[in-house]
Amino acid sequence: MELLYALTLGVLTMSGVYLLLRARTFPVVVGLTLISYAVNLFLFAMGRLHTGKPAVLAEAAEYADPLPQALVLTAIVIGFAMTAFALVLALRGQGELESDHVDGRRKS
Amino acid sequence: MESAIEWLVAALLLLGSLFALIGSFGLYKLPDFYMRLHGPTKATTLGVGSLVLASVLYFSAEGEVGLHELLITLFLFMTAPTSASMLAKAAMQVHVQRVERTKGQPWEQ
Amino acid sequence: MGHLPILPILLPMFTGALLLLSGRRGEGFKRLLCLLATLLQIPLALMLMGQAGDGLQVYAAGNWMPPFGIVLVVDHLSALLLMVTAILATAAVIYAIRGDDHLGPNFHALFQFQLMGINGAFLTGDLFNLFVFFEILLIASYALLLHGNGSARVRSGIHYVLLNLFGSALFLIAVGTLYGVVGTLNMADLSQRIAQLSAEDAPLVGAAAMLLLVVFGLKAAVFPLYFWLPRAYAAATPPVAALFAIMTKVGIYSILRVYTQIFGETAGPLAYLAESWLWPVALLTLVLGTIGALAAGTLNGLVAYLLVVSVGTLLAGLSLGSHEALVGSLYYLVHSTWICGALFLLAGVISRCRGPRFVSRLVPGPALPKPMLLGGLFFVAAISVIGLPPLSGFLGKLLLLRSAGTGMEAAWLYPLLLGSGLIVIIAGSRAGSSLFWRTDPAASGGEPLDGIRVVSVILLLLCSPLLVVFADPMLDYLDATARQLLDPASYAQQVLNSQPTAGGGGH
Amino acid sequence: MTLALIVLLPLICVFLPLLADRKGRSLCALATMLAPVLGLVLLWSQAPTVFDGGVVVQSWSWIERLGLNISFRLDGLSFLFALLILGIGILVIIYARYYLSKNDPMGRFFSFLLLFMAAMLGVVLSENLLLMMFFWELTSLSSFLLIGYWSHSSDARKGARMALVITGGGGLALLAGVLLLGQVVGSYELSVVLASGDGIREHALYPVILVLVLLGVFTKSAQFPFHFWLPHAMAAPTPVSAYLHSATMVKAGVFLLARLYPALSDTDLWFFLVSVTGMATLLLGACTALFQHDLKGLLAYSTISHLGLITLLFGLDTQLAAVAAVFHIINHATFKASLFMAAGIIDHETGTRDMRRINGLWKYMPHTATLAMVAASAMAGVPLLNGFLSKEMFFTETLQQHQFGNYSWIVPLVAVLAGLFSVAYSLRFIHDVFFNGKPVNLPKFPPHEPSRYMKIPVEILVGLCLLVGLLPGFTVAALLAVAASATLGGDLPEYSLAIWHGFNLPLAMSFVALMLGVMIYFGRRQLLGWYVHLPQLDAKNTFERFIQRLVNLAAGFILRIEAVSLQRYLLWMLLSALLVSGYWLLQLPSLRGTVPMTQVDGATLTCALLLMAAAAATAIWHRRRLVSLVMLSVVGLFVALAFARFSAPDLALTQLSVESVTIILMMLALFFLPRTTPVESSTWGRGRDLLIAGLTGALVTVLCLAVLTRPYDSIAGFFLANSLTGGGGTNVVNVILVDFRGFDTMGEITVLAIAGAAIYALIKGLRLSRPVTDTAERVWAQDTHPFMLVNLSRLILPLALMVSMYIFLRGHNLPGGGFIAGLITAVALILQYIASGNAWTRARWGIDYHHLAGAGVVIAGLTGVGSWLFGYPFLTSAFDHFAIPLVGEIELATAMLFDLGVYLTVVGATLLILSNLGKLSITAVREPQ
Amino acid sequence: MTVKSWFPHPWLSLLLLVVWQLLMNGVSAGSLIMGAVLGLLIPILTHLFWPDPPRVHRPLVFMGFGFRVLSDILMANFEVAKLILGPSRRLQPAFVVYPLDLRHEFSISLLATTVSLTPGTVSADVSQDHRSLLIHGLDVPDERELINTIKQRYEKPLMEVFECSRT
Amino acid sequence: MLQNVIIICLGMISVAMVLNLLRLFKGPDLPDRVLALDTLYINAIALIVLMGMLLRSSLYFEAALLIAVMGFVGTVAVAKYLLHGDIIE
Ligand code: NA
Ligand code: NA
Repeated sequence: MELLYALTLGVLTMSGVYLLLRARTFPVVVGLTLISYAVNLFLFAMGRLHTGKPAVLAEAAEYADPLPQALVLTAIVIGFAMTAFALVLALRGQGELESDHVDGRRKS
Repeated sequence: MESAIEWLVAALLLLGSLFALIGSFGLYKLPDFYMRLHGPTKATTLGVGSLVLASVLYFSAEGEVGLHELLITLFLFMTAPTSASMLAKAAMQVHVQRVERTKGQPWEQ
Repeated sequence: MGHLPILPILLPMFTGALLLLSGRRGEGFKRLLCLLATLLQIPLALMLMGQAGDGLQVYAAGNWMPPFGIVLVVDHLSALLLMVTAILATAAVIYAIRGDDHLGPNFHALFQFQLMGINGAFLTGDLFNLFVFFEILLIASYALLLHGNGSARVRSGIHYVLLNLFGSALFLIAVGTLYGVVGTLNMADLSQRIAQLSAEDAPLVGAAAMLLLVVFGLKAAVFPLYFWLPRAYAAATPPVAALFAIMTKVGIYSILRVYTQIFGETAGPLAYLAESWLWPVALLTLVLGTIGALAAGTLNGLVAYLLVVSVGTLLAGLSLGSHEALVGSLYYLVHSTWICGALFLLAGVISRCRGPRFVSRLVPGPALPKPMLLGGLFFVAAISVIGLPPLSGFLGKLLLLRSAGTGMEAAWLYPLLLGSGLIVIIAGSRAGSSLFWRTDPAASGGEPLDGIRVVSVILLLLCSPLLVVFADPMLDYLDATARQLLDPASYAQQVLNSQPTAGGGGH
Repeated sequence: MTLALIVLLPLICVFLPLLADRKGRSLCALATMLAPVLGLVLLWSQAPTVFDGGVVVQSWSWIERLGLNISFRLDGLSFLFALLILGIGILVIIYARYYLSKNDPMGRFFSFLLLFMAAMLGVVLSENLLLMMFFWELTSLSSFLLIGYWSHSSDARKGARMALVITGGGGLALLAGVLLLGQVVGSYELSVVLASGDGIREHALYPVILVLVLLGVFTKSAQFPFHFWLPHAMAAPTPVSAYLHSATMVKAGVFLLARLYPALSDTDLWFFLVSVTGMATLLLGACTALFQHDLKGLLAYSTISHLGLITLLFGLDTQLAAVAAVFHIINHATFKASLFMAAGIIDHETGTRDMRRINGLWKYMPHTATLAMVAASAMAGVPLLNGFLSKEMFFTETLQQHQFGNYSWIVPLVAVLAGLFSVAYSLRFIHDVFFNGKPVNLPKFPPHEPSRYMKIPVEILVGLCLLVGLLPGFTVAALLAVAASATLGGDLPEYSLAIWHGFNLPLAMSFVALMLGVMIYFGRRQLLGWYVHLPQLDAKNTFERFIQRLVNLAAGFILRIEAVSLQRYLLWMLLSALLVSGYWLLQLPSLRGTVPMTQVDGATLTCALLLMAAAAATAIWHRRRLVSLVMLSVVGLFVALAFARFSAPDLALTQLSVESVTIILMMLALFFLPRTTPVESSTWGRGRDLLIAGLTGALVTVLCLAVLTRPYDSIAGFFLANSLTGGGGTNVVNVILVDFRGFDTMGEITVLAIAGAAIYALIKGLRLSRPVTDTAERVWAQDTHPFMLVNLSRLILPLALMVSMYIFLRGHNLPGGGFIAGLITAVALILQYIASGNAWTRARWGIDYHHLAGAGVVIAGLTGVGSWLFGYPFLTSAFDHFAIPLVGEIELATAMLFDLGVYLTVVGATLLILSNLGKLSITAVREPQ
Repeated sequence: MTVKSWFPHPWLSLLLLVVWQLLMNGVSAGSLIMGAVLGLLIPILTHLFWPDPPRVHRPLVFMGFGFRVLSDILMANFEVAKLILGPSRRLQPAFVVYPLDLRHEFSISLLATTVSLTPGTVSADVSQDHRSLLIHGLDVPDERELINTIKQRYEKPLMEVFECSRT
Repeated sequence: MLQNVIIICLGMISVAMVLNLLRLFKGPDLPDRVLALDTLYINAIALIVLMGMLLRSSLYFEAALLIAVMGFVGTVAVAKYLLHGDIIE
């Protein structure tokens, strides 16, 4: 499972980084979203992978590490705020520079 | 768990999954968008509905009442037609291809 | 119990939130609120500096003890940086309330949140909480950088934002890996646990630590991660650019904190793992910043590159690693932050006087009003930033050079630092000569000189001679700072041994 | 205190002239003179000690750890220099009072001058070498201001900049030298440094130190090849030139040579470097001076030459040579100051300095002419004048040195050559200006004698030339003796200041020089004709061009490496990250740790593959943005499923709601953006990007796998153990969020609130163009509010609010919480916006979302502050169980109030963002078709 | 303050009360009180969003309608499953314009929903004048029959429940 | 027995999801893709419900409910985008 998980993150990251390196704002933001998915999954996995042990206290003997989950929650929220800002910035770029090129170029 | 309920749960599970699968199969197989629309709106919705019912029975039999799953079904039944309508409208807007033998015409609104 | 350590964070947070709540309330009210809240940071910081003895002050948020809860740790370094920020911010606000705040909505709220983020980053003793404060200061900085909009700001803003978004992703990966291997987030606890790390796991932690270095390097604007800075800072509104003089220092602070206290002498195979990388990077930054300064076509651009130069200088000092070098670097940090801030504000004043056609472009423009005053301020600022006597820049360089000893490191640092000084003399004299001497009588100017804005410049510039006059007590303080920084074991012990407020558990 | 006062007085009085300026010019000059006159008095009060051979050192400790003390030293050498600086300074002030025109801001001039004077005094009186560096660079800075005083003139600006760059740059080298010197010696105090000459000379760093110090010295005293700044510094007002060339600036260089003589001299390296430089400068300056048509130019090159002479004398490295050098410093100061003043008078009275036009002034201004002629004769080394005495000593010393071995004859030869040129140019100064026919086309005609007071300084200086020349024993001997002995750091050699030493070789050299000099002068026309054909180097323009080239190079370089390209910046960043982390990862003994991996099940495998496929599809189809977006939401869904799969229901909930809001946001944005992405990168570029992306993916995979297969010991146990007892909740994740690490959450909601405010600011005033058709050029549907959706959305709103209430209330004990509840509320409201439009919704829900977000932060913050009332730190939580009739036992926790803040912030910020984005289309301009 | 403004949507309140019990996984005193409170509060908070609520005139008929639809849904699924699994070439898809007698938006929505959930039909759109419904059928051999079935089975009862004044 | 039935069902739902994704990739038009996405959401609910039963945990109910809500909102938003361009006007 761990290998599959790690490979999945690899593919996610790869797709995200490839998009990150595009020249237009929109794909870059999409890429950043993919990267943040990968990063959230990564951070989450740092508490190791557990099946059926949510950290909701009952009479169970074992629970997943709740700390990375809390961290990821915070990271997701922050990531959302950042993505929203980046998107609106892309719009601002379109408005001010009349181009959605990341460097504000009119023609490539 | 009482075996009757167990059997019932198993049947509901299989039925539900089968419907879900058929709905998705229809989505995959049918020739045009409007026809594909039928699979998910009905089969999948009901499939999930019966899975949920199975779950309710299952957890109730386990001792903890799990009625709230019914809400999912309720919600799905409420929303699926609207989703379908919205998608159909969108499809009409973008003039998706449809099989030639289709009688009647979509609207231009 | 004393809640002083958390006030530098809560004060701007509540002020910012209140400013959001105050909606369409009078602008005068907002300005006053913002100014007061910022001014209040100075006594807060001074009190914290005064309290910073040999021991640390640990404030456990939620009364949960480290390593479990989040702690704020006040040591000499954080108190010092709070003070640097407070003074810089005060000057920036004074400048801003003369009209720059009206270039867009929500300026004051964003400004306060920016302060909250910066102060939080300086105070927190928890690595993930540092991430959170980074994000606070970043998102506020995104907005402040774009304050007033316009194509130049948007263009460089896009770069700044997107780069930092990716930086945040790296930060999380690094923090995650650290937690995944070491199992904790508190910096003191990390330091203790890393000291006992198995050889098997050490490279993983090393990789994570180096990813952090990239993140901090981006904030600090070191080669090859600084490229975004010159255009962004040059495009920002003057009070924002001035405040941003501290932003690069947040990166440097983090480098200092993490690589002396977590990966300091106690870290076994990982001890000082960043220094060997930092040294060439710092020198390259110094060189490239200098070249950029020479090439700059506007005063704003020049100052932005000078900021890069200061980052290179300061990082070079830090990577020397010795006690003396640390003292020198910290002195230089304080100096360069204030002076670069002053220069940004001054560039703003000059741009306004020259009008929108000339702004701070280094071409003959209209004669400036009060040339003796403005010229004098520019002269003083330039001397200070170049590092010529009798101002603080000179002392800073002197301290750094002296700490380099007479070995290989000196052989690199002396020529580069002094050569950079020479180039900056050339750049500075060209700039001053274009702005103040080579006036074009036919050109028509912009606004009249605004006294309050000039006051904000003077406030910051005054710090430079004061830093020289009171160099000795200042260096005593920095000496204690360096001593604290170079003793990670004691830091870890003090943080981890802190006691909850009576009642325990907090209930 | 006295010494400090001497230095500080001009500094303190720096603003005096500015204040006095409005009260009249004479008062201004008088106010300026206050400091030097007082200084002179103070200096004189120390004279007895100095003339007794004593050294006055006064010091205060300042920055101990730097070895930087405020310590001053007065000995013979510094006394001599201080005397020159103050004395000539006073004369310059008097002179300038009459020289400056009414248009020149006099106050500014004098305050610059005082600043400069203070700097010079500081240089010569500092006991601490670092302190001296303070003043050393200050001389460069203040001279920059003085040279650039007439800033409207391009020559002045360029001259000033050049002087600053050369001397300031040299100063930096000197600083390095001084720092190293201090490290070698262990102190920056001169007394210690001067006493450790042997240690210094034997140290491995000695050559480095020497070169660095000499760089400072040579640039300052305009030695070849750094001499070129000096002639251009004469763009300064003439009083400044008089001051810079005689007692100050250039003399600071040779002063330092004298000052450090005991510490650094007496090695071969010293001898070669200093004497060769001195010789080159001596000869070059003397030759060039002859060919100047500009009166001040001639004097400037003559200064260069004389400073070369002094340098050469120090370089000869004998005690007698050093004495001669000190003597010549004095003499040169007097005659050069008077010559510049005379030149200034001529300039002032004729309006030009071109010697081709100025002729026969004897007729118009005989008094000035006499003074100038005496001074020029002193410069030429004519007997009975002071210049002769030191020149004789110089000739003598050139004959005494043998360190060049068989080539030692070169030194006296150079001396004679320079001597004859100096005779020639002095003669030119006299003959060409005061005789040689009639004036040609003078701007001011006829010239007449200047005001009486303008000549007084010249008279005093010329008088000194004569007095010293005639009666050296009575005038200068004592001063020279103490100064020279201070220079040598001990006993003086035997020397005689007699005018007549009998017929000897030096006298013959003088004679030859005089004769040949006269001949050369009379053959000047041929020489000039020859000189004109030499390639002319205008140092100022060459230097400017050089700097401009440098700037252009820098600009080109910066443009290349910083090329405005985000993609490049990102590549740099990615490469950095890969490099530094890869470096460590390659040292991993094994990728896999000791923990065995768990079994994969079919459904998980399928979902993982689907996730990967969707991620890849998002990238592959990025050109069709909406398709890419749909793929992205598939990825988001599977990420949520992954969270659920691996025991994180809270995360799944959060991910789901955030993802859906994000997709809505992206669609809102996409409406105004191009719907497709053009192909812009080359195949190579895409391949490179793919490679980097692959490597980054590999990095994450490796890190993840390596960590997951390793055991770890985390602080998690504490949270699990204390969640219920300490935090009052069974959902440990939620308790961490609102209690254990509530401070993080506080920050997190602040981020959200800021984002709301920031986006509001970003959107305000933004005008975008509104596409009227979709990509296939179809006009948008008119049915903006499909009524099935409208009706359903109205039913969903109360239901969703109820669900969000449910999620909010149970969050502490079961998956859920304020954040998710807030997002559900927000989504339900957004659905109203989607279904019924902005206007309709705003009309029914007129709340300012700023307030909501702000209130959320305030409530959460106040909850935190509330614990202060009970003496606990920020955010300390409390909870209790209350039994309520009928309802049963319920739990109330402060954490819930905190969570309410979270809830409000989330709703406020999210809607602030979305509704403002939605408003964009109202202000949007219709896209031209 | 009228009763209406305090209690704007009684049916909605009831629905919310039920939903809360479902959410709480059972009925208890506490859940009833909370449900009632929410059932009162939420409609007050949101009634501006729903200015023109539907009125239920014959709840019993409505319940009967509900059960019929439920059973039809079940049947519909088997029907559709058959159609999907069978050879799709034999299918006769069609767009059918269904003339509406219902007038109230909510009831039209309800009808459209019902049509979508039941055998082989999906309501694609409502005309802008709300007079006809566009239906897509997966296999429609006879349009008239389809229209008739819908009229009788679904539209009529809905008419009775929501728009009885007009019948 | 139930465990095995659940696993079989999981397999069926997995296959259904694969089919959805295939349609998603194939298109050909955007409505097809969105429809596929919508179906994927519903199948995801099925997956979650089955998982809850397999793990005997009722902690996943909210996730399922939320998928239903968010899936609907997402579908509606994209459809509105296709119809009208700006989804909030
Ligand atoms: Na002449
Ligand atoms: Na929660």
